[in-house]
Amino acid sequence: MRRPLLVLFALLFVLAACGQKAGVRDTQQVGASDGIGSSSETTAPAVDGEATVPTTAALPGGTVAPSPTGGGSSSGGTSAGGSSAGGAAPTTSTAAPVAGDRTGISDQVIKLGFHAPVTGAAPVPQESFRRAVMIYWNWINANGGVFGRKVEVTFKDDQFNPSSAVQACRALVEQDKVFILLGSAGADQITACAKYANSVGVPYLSPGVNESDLSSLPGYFAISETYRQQSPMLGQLAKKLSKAGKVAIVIEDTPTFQDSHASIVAAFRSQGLSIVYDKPISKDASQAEILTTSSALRGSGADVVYFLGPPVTFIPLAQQGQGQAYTPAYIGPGLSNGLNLVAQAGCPGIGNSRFLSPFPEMDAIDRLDPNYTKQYRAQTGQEPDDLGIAIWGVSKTIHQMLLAAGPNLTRQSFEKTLVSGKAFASNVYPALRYTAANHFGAASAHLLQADCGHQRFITAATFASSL
Amino acid sequence: MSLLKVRGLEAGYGFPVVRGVDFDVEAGETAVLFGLNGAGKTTTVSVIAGLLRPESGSILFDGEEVAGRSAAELVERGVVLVPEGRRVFPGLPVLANLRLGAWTHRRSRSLLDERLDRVFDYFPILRDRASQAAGTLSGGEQQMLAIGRALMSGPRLLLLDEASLGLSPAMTKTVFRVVDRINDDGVTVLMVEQNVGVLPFADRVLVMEKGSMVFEGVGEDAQQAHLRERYMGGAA
Amino acid sequence: MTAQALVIGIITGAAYGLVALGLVLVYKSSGVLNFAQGEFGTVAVYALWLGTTHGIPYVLAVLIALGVAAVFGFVTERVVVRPLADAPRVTVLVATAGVALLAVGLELWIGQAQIRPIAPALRRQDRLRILNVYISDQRLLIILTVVVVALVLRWVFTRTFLGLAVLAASEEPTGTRLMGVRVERLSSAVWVLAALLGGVAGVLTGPLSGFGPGFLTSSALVAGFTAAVIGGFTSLPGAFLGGVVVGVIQSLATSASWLADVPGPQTAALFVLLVVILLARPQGILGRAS
Amino acid sequence: MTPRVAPLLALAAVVLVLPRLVFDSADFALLSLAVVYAIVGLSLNVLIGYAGTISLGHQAFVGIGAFTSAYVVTELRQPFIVGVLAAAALGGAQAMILGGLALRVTGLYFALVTLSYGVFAQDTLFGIKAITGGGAGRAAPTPTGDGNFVPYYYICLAFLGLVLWLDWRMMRSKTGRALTALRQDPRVAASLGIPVKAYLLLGFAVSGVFAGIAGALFAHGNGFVVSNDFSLQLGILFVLMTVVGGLRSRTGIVVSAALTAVVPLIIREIPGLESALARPERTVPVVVLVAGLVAVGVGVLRGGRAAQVVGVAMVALSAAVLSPLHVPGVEPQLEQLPALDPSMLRLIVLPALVVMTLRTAPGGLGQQLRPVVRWVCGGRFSLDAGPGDLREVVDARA
Repeated sequence: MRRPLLVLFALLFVLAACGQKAGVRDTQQVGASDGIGSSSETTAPAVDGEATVPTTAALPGGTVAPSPTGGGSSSGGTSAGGSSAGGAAPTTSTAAPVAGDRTGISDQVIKLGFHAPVTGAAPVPQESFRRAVMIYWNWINANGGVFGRKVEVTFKDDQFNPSSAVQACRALVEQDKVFILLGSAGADQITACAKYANSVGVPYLSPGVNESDLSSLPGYFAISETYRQQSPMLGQLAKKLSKAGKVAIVIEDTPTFQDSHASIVAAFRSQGLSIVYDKPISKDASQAEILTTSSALRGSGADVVYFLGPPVTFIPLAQQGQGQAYTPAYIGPGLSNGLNLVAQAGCPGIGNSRFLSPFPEMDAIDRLDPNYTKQYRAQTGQEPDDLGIAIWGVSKTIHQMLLAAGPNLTRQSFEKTLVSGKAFASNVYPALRYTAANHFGAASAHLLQADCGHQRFITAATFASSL
Repeated sequence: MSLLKVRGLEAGYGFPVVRGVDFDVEAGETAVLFGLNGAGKTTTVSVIAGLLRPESGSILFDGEEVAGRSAAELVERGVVLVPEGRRVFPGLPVLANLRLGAWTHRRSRSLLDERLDRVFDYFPILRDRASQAAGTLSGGEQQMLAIGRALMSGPRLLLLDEASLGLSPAMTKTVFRVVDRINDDGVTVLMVEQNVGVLPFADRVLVMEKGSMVFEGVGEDAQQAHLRERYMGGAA
Repeated sequence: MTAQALVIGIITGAAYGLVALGLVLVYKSSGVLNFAQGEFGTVAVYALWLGTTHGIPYVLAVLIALGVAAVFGFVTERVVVRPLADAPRVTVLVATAGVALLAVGLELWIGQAQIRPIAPALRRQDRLRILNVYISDQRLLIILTVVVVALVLRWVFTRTFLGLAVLAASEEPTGTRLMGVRVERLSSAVWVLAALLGGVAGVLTGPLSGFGPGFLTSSALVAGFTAAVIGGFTSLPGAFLGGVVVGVIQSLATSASWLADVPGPQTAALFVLLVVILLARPQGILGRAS
Repeated sequence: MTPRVAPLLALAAVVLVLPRLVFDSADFALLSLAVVYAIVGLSLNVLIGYAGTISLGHQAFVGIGAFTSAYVVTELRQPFIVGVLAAAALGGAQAMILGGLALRVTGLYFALVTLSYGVFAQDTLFGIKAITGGGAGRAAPTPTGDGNFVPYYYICLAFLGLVLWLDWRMMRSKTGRALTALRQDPRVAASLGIPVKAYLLLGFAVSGVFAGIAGALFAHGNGFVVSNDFSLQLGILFVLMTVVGGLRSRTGIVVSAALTAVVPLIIREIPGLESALARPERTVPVVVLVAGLVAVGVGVLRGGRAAQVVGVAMVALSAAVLSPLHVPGVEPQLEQLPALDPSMLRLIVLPALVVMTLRTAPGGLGQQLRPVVRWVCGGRFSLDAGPGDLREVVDARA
C-alpha cells in the first residue's frame, strides 16, 4: 500500500526520538513567523536566564557594578532576594502581605513581556534583536538582580501586524503570565496591544508613538516623546533646513497617525512654512506609487519632507527620489528610520535626513553609558549595533522604575510609582516624569543625522528639547 | 527478411490488453490489422511506435531490437505512426504541421522542400490549405495532413491507426488509394482497420481478438468469407 | 501630470512585463498558470545576495543566481509539473502555488524577514530624462531586456523548429511525440527558460527597492498575470505591452485625485482592469480569438 | 449500515474532552482557530470540490465575514450571534457576485480573477477606514469574555457541526446531485435540464456563507482583525490544506485544516522538536533527517533503490551531526542560519504534502482516512475501502 501521507505524519512523530541536547535551552522566544493567520506565536520554554548567562565570568571582576540610578537603593532588596534564592518559602522575603496584582512577580523572578516585529512587512533584524534582548538584564541578574529577583524577558514576534500583536500580547499575559508588557516599534501594533493590555489591567510601556487612542488608557506609559510631542521640534528643524520655506508631509495611510499629522501641520504653520505637498502613502506602496510620489514631491518644490512610516516605505521613496535627482532633507519622528540599517540600505538617497530618536546612535552611546558596548561585546562576542541600544535603553528605564517601585512590587504599586512625580533618567532614553493626568512623560529626544559617507547615522544632539 | 518481426508481445495499461502476439511484416508490403473494438490493435501499434512500453516480448525492426525504445528513437529509425484521431496540431497552420513532421531532419532545408513537394503531390489539397489552421480542415483533410506529416520524416514503416474512421466512403477510398501509392513508392505500411474496403490493397491480413492474434494470412487467404463475417463487420 | 504618469507607468510596467513573459512562455507551452514564476526570481535574488555578501564578484554572482533559478525551474518541472502532465491544468496551478509557498518558507528561513538592499547592475541614475522623469540605467536595462526577450521569443515561436515543436506539444503532446520530438526534454527546457526569465526579472528588479521573502510574488505576480491577460496570454510582445498598460494604469490610479479617498487605488484599478478585460475581450487586447 | 457507537463516542471524547486534559486553556485559542480553518476548508471544498471552480481569493471571503461581524458587534452594538449571521449573509452575497462573474469567465481565467479579487479585498475593501479601521484594524471582542477560549472553542465546534450538517444535507439533496453533474460536464448538465447557472450561484452562496461564518469566528477568536490578516499567502494556504485534505472528503478536509492550524502546538508537544527548531545548527540536520526518512519510506513503498540509498545516507549523516559525538567543523558553519520557526514549517511541509498528494494519493488525507471512516460508519474494515471519486483532484470548468 502506498500511504505516503500517513508515513510522513508518522515520521513527524518519530522526530520525538531525536531529542535535545542537555543544557540547550533558548534564552528568548524569537517567534519568527510567516505572517499567516494568527497563530504564530511560538511557545518555547520560558526564559531561563541562568542557562545562557555568561556574564559572571565575563564581567571584569566586579569592577562595574550595575547601579543605573547612581544610588544604592538596591542593597536591601538584594539581601532579601538572596535569602529566598533557595526557593523554600514564598513569604520569607516580604514582611507584610502585599495587596494588589502580583502576576509575574515571585521572590525569584520578575517576568517582562516584550513584543516586536521580527517578521512581517517592516521587521527589525531577527538575529540582532535576539542577541540584544537579554544583554542588559543578564548583566543586572548576574549582579544580584532587582531586589534579589532575576528579570526574565519573554519575547514574542508581532509580525508588524496589529492582529498578531494582540495575539502575542495575549499569550504573554495568559500563558507566560508577565508582570508588564513592553512594546518596541510599530504604532498600530503598540496601539492595539496597549488597548488589549489595558483591558486586562496589565501596565504597558512603549517608546512614544501616537497619542490618539493611547491617551485614554490609564495603564499606558510612553517612555519617550510621542510623535505629537516631537512635532514642534521638527517644525523648528524644518524651518532651519528649508531654504525655500516649502515643506511636504508624507505619512503612512493609517488612522493611527491622525494626531501626528495634525500636530506637524500645526508646527509647520506656526513656523511660517508653506506645506506644498500633503498626501498619505500606502502601507505597501508599489513601484509606481513610490515613483509617482517622489516625482510629485520634486514637482512641489519642497526641500524638507516630513516622513512618518516604516523603513520599507522610506528607503525606496528616498532611493527613487535620489534617482529623480531629488534629495530633500527628510525629517521625522521615529524609532526605526534612524537605524544604521536604514542608512546602509537608503544611502545616498537619505543623505540629508534627520530623525528624532528616543535613543542615541553608536557614536554617542559610550559617552552616555559606557556599559552598553562592554556588555554587548562580553556577552555576545559580537560588535554592538544600534538596535541593541534601543533595547538596552528601554531595559534600563524599566530597571529604574522597578527600583523606584521597591521590593513590594504589584502592578498597582508600579503604576502608582510611575505617576508619583519621580524622575526616571536612564541617560540613554530621555528623562521621564509622569503625572496622573499625563502618561507621556518625556520632554527631549536625540537628533540623529545621516552620514552617508559611512552609511550610518550620527548623533547630532542629545536630549534636545528644542533646536 | 521481415522488416518488422513481433514475438511474444505483451502490453497493457496496468492490466493486460495484448497477450503474446506474434506476427511479421515483410518489407514493401501493405499489412492490415483487423479486429473488433478492444481487440488490442491500437495498443499493438502504440507499442511498436514507442508510445507504450511493452511488458515483455520482442520487436525486431530491420533486425534490431526496438522494444521499449522511445518514439523519438523509432522515428529516427523510420517507424512512424499516424495515430487514431489524427492528432494534428489544430492551432498551427498546415504548413507548420508538415514542417514539424520533418523534425528529425530539421537541419536540412533542401530535404524539407523535397519532401514537402512529395506530400503535396500525394495530397494536392494541402497545398491550397497550406496557411490555414489545421483545426479548421475537414476530417478527411485532417487525415491527409496527418499522413502527409508522417511522410515528412521519410518513414520506412508507416503505421496507420484507423485512418478511415469517420470519413465518407468516397474520402475513405481516396485515402486508401494514396496509401497504396505511398506503398508503391517503397514505404512499408501497417494499417489498423475495421473497414474491409481496404482489403483490395492488402498484401497481408492480420486479425486480432481479445488481445491475441487469431489469423494471419497472405493474399487470397484473407478474402475468405467467414473471416469477413466474423471480424470485419459483414459486407463492405 | 498624466504624461508623467505615462512615463512612470512604462518604466515600472517593464518589470511586470518581464514577469508576464515568463508566465506567457509557460502557458503557451504547457497551458499552466505558473504561480511559482515570481519565486523563480526571488530565489535568484537571494542567491545573488548570498553571493555578493560572500565576496563573489557581481557578474559571477549574477550568473550563479541565474543558475540557481534554472536549477529551481528544472527541479520544479521534474518533481511537480511532469508527474502531473495528465492532470487538469488547475491541479498544476495548485501545485505551482505550493512551490511558491515552499520557496517563501525557505527564503524566510535563510534570509529572515528583512527587506534587504542589493546593488544594481548599473548605477547611473540620471542619464535619461523624459517629461521631467529621470530614468535610471537599471530601468533602461530592464526595458531593453524585456523588449529583446519578447522579440527573441517571438522569433523562436514563429520562425524556429524548436518554437513550433513547443507549440505543437502544448496542443497535442502525443502527436508531437510521434514526430520524433522528445517532449519531456522540451518541457524541461521550457521550464528552465521560464525560470531563467524569472531569475532575470528578480536580479534586475530586486535592486530597485530592496527585496524580502516572496517579494516578486507579492509585488509583481498579480500585475504580471494581468499584463499577460491584456496581452492575450499567448502573445509575447503582448506581455510586454500588457506590463506597460498595467504600470500606466497603476501610476494613473495613484496620481488621480478622484481616487484619493479609495484605499489601495492601484490594486483596485488592477482588479477592475482584469475583470473588464475578461468580460469585454476574453482573448485579450492582442490575443487571437480561439 | 448502523454506525459503530463506541468509536463515535471515542471521537466525541477526543474532540470534546481530550483537549481539556491535554492543553492549557490558553491553547484553546489555537484550537478554536483549527476549527475555524476546518470551516474554511469545507467552504473552499464547496467551490473546488463540488462546483469545480478554483478560488485563490478565499481569504477575502473569510475577511469579509470577519470585518462584517467585528463591525456589527463593536459599532452597531449587536450581540455576537447577530454578527455571525450578518457575516454569513454578507459572505454569501459577495460570493454570489463573484459567482456571477464565474458564469462569464471560466477555468483558469476565473482563477486569476479570484487571485486579483483577494488582493483587491485586502488592499481596498479592508482598507475602508470607517468599516475596518484601515491599517489600525478593528477590535472584535470574544463573546465568552476576553481570553476565555475554552467555551469559545465549543462555540466554534458547534458552528463546525452546523456547517458539516448543512454540507451533508446539501450533497444529499437535489442540489448536490446537480452540482456533481455540473462539475463533471456543464454542457451535459444543461442538456439534462439542470439550471446550471442557478446551481453554480447557489454553490458560491453556500461557500460564501460558510466562509462568512468562519470569518466571524476567526475575528472574535482573534479579538482583533486587520487587513493584513488576509494575505495572498493565506489564500494559497487555504487551497493547499483543502487539497491535502482531499476534495469532496469532509473528514479529510477537517483533519488537514485543523492540523495546518495547530502546527505550532503539534511541534510543542513533540519533545525535543521545538528546541531543535530553535537551534539553527540543529535545524538543518533535523530537516535532512526528516527528508532522509521520507526518502527511505518512499523508496521502500515504491521500490526505488536510489531513494533508499540516498535516504539512508541522509539519515546517517544527520544522525551523526545530531548525536552527542561532536563532528568537528560542522556546527559552527550552520550556526549562521537563523532559527526555523514552527509556523514557518507550515510553509515548507504543506507544499511538500500537496505535491505528494497530487502525485501519489489524489484522494488526499480523506482517502487515507476512508477505511477508518467506513469502519466507524458500520462497514467492514478494509485498507482498500472505496477509493471513491478520484478521477480528478481539482477540475475547473474550462
